[in-house]
Amino acid sequence: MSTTKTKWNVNFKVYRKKGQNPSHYDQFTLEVDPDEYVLDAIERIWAFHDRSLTFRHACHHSTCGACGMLVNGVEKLSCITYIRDVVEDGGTLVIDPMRNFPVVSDLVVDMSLFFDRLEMVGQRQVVPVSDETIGDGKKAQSPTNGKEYLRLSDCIECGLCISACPIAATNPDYLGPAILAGAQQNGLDRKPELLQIVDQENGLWRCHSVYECTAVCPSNVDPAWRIMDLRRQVTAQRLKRLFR
Amino acid sequence: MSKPKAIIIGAGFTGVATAHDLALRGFDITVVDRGPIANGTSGRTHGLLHSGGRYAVNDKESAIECIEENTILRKIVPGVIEPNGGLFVAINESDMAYGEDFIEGCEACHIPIEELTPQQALRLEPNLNPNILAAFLVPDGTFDPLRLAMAFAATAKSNGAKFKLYTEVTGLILNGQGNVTGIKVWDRTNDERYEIYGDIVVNATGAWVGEITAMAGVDVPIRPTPGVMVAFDQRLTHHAINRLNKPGDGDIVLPQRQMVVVGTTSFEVQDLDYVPVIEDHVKLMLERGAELLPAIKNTNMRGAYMATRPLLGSGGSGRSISRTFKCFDHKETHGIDGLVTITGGKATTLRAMAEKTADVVCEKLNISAACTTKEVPLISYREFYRLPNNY
Amino acid sequence: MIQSTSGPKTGETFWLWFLKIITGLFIILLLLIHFVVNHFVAEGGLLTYADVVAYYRIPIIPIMEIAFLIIVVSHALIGLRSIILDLRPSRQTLTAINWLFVVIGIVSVVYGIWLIQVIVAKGSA
Amino acid sequence: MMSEPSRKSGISQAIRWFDPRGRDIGTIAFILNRITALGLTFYLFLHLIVLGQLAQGAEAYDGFLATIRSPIYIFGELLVIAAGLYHGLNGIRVGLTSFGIAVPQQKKLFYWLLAIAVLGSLIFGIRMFTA
Repeated sequence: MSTTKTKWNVNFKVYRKKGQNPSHYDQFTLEVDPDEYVLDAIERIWAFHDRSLTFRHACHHSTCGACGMLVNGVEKLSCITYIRDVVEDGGTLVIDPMRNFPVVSDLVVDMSLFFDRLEMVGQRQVVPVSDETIGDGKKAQSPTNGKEYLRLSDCIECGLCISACPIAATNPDYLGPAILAGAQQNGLDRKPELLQIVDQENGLWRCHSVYECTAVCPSNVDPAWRIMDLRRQVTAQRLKRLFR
Repeated sequence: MSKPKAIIIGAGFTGVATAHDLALRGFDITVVDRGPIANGTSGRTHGLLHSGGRYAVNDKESAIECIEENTILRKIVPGVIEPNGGLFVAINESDMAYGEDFIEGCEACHIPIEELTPQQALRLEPNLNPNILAAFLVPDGTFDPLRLAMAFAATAKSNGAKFKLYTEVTGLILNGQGNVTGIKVWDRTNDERYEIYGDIVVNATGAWVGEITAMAGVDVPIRPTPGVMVAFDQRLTHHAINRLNKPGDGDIVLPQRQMVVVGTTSFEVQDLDYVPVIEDHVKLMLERGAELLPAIKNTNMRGAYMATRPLLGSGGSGRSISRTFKCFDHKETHGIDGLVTITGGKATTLRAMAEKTADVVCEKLNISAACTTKEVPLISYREFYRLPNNY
Repeated sequence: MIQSTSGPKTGETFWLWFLKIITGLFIILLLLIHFVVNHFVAEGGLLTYADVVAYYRIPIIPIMEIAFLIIVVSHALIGLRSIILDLRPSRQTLTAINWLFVVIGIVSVVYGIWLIQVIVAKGSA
Repeated sequence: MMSEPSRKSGISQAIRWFDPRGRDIGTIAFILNRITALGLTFYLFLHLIVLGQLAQGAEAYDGFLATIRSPIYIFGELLVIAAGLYHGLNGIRVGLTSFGIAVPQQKKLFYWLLAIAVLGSLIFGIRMFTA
């Protein structure tokens, strides 16, 4: 924190909920450096203003996916969201927990069903570099020079795509973007049994091509592209079977 | 006979690994943390699965721990590790001179290394500084910090451990003799306060151990030493790239998912609960990182963050203090029974720290149960959320 | 058209989804043809009852209109059902909706065919 | 162990389909698609009922045609045409991308199709009100 820089005053309006009590918002006015991240400010609210504030966080650099939340109504990974990008000096930042997940406390949501489903489609966390695609189906460009390297997959399981999905909003049974993307990444060729999971009433066909999942994804997974790719694969399979 | 009851304070690396170890040894475990899993130093670790090469010259004790644990972790928790190896590269004459000590040190610590010509190294990693003078291949790796902790926590949970997250310890419960018999906690999710009793309380709060021991009126020699790390937006390498020299600032660049992460610095702080990211350190990381991988200069910054190492001991500066760990039985150190403190160490040695702690606990409680964590594979970290009591 | 199968598969299956897309495509094609044909056959549009009757005397028109009707009604009902599915109806509600939509579909098409037959009869009288 | 999510969601949340605050262009496309879908379905059945006039003979139908020549009805008709244009053109995009075609270009495609729909509706409107 350099002292030469101008500081901003920002009002943080934070969603609060404890136990069975009704929810409300608490206001905190903080002096912030505009180049800080939203998560830094939230951590400071906890450290210096209200020790009862609960929020999920771990890595602070977008590899763990724990700190997904709504910043002014938009799904953000708060650890890489600069304050200067979402508010102005003197402005207000409204912080809410992710949508479409049950709230446990304040900004903490229950993601057990989400992880259940990720496990169901066997979303792979460590993948061969040659298997991982960066958005749009483009191959990762990093050099491999013939050797097979393994890497942690792009999907950090933050749940932002589920929070942004309007279909998940009204139908929690819908598997949702991250899950379908996980199935696509795992591959119908590798795991033919995934067909049954994705080609069901709450699977692939519930997507209405809104593309919000891809818009909010902080990790270039491009779930919407993966859903469309999965549709293409399943459609091709179905039609082939019809004419055989 | 009912199970011996252990309370573990802290759900960072040491806490979850100790929970796993003690659960396997038949303990009834309750883990409490004031936040979620790995919300402090552990989650913000650089993510380097050390081969030990970094400490092979100046801190052989740590180096040996690292290479042993590196091998074990690759075996028991492969689902959270990028096992692609690392390179130590020399850029100037000082680095070259260090190279001799490095070879000797690695040999002494049984760290397998392979010398590469600069051409070979550049073929492996084309984004390396083209002016490197020498390179050594070592068995480094990268892990996902949160998922590494979750895998231990999940396995502990599957063996019956209970996790009370977002639950802050507000005090220790002492009996008439001044021995610790339990803890007072505040559940921050519903604002309830209650007490938990146990046969032993393990203080595994890393850099924060002093806050817990202070509740018993005692002190441990701990020097919290934060460091800054910076993540960049492109995966420029598959190997961990280390500067072939004494550990210093910004001398490691790690691949992680679609990023590279440069670290670290070393400084000291007073207030542990909020340590600001120092801007000059961020600039330094960019400069030093670019000496190893020049392409970093043309890559967008993705995030800057810091973590507070729990370094042991007093005296000496942050870089010269050993990275090893220590388990304090407060019966021996201060005559207080029922409390054990584990701190120091590195992420890579989390399992060994847990083994040591569990040994101390078993010895104190007169329980003979062998450590099996070297062999037992961990279950998927996702099971932590799927098992009941799940956030 | 809309089918209600017993058992767990009362939701949106591949075939219904596929039919929605294919009928959508056909509607676009038929509307295009409709506009072109209308432009040449009945310049200025079908502005009087007599125009309509005359239009339906062209043999292909009643067939085309019936096909169009079936396709549009299918597309509309599958689409509407798909919106209802997003609202997570209970099994019983969904089964009821399935049957209701089958009935609406059949009634609409039968009614349309009857109407076209009346017009065609007027023309040939 | 799959825990059943609460049944509370559903209709009470449907308002979120139509809330574009903070959302990307995809939500606008979706909102318009869903509104036009509902509007066109309503029109379809209204249309079928109204055409029943045809069965009642020339006077009834021509009388009906006269009433719908007033500007308010023409405007209604224009709305139907605009809705149909939008729904059809956006449908092309949704259909194509659903078969894995042009997914990376879908945003650009949307803007083009929307432009065509707006332009088409304008041309229809001018012709209908000047005829």
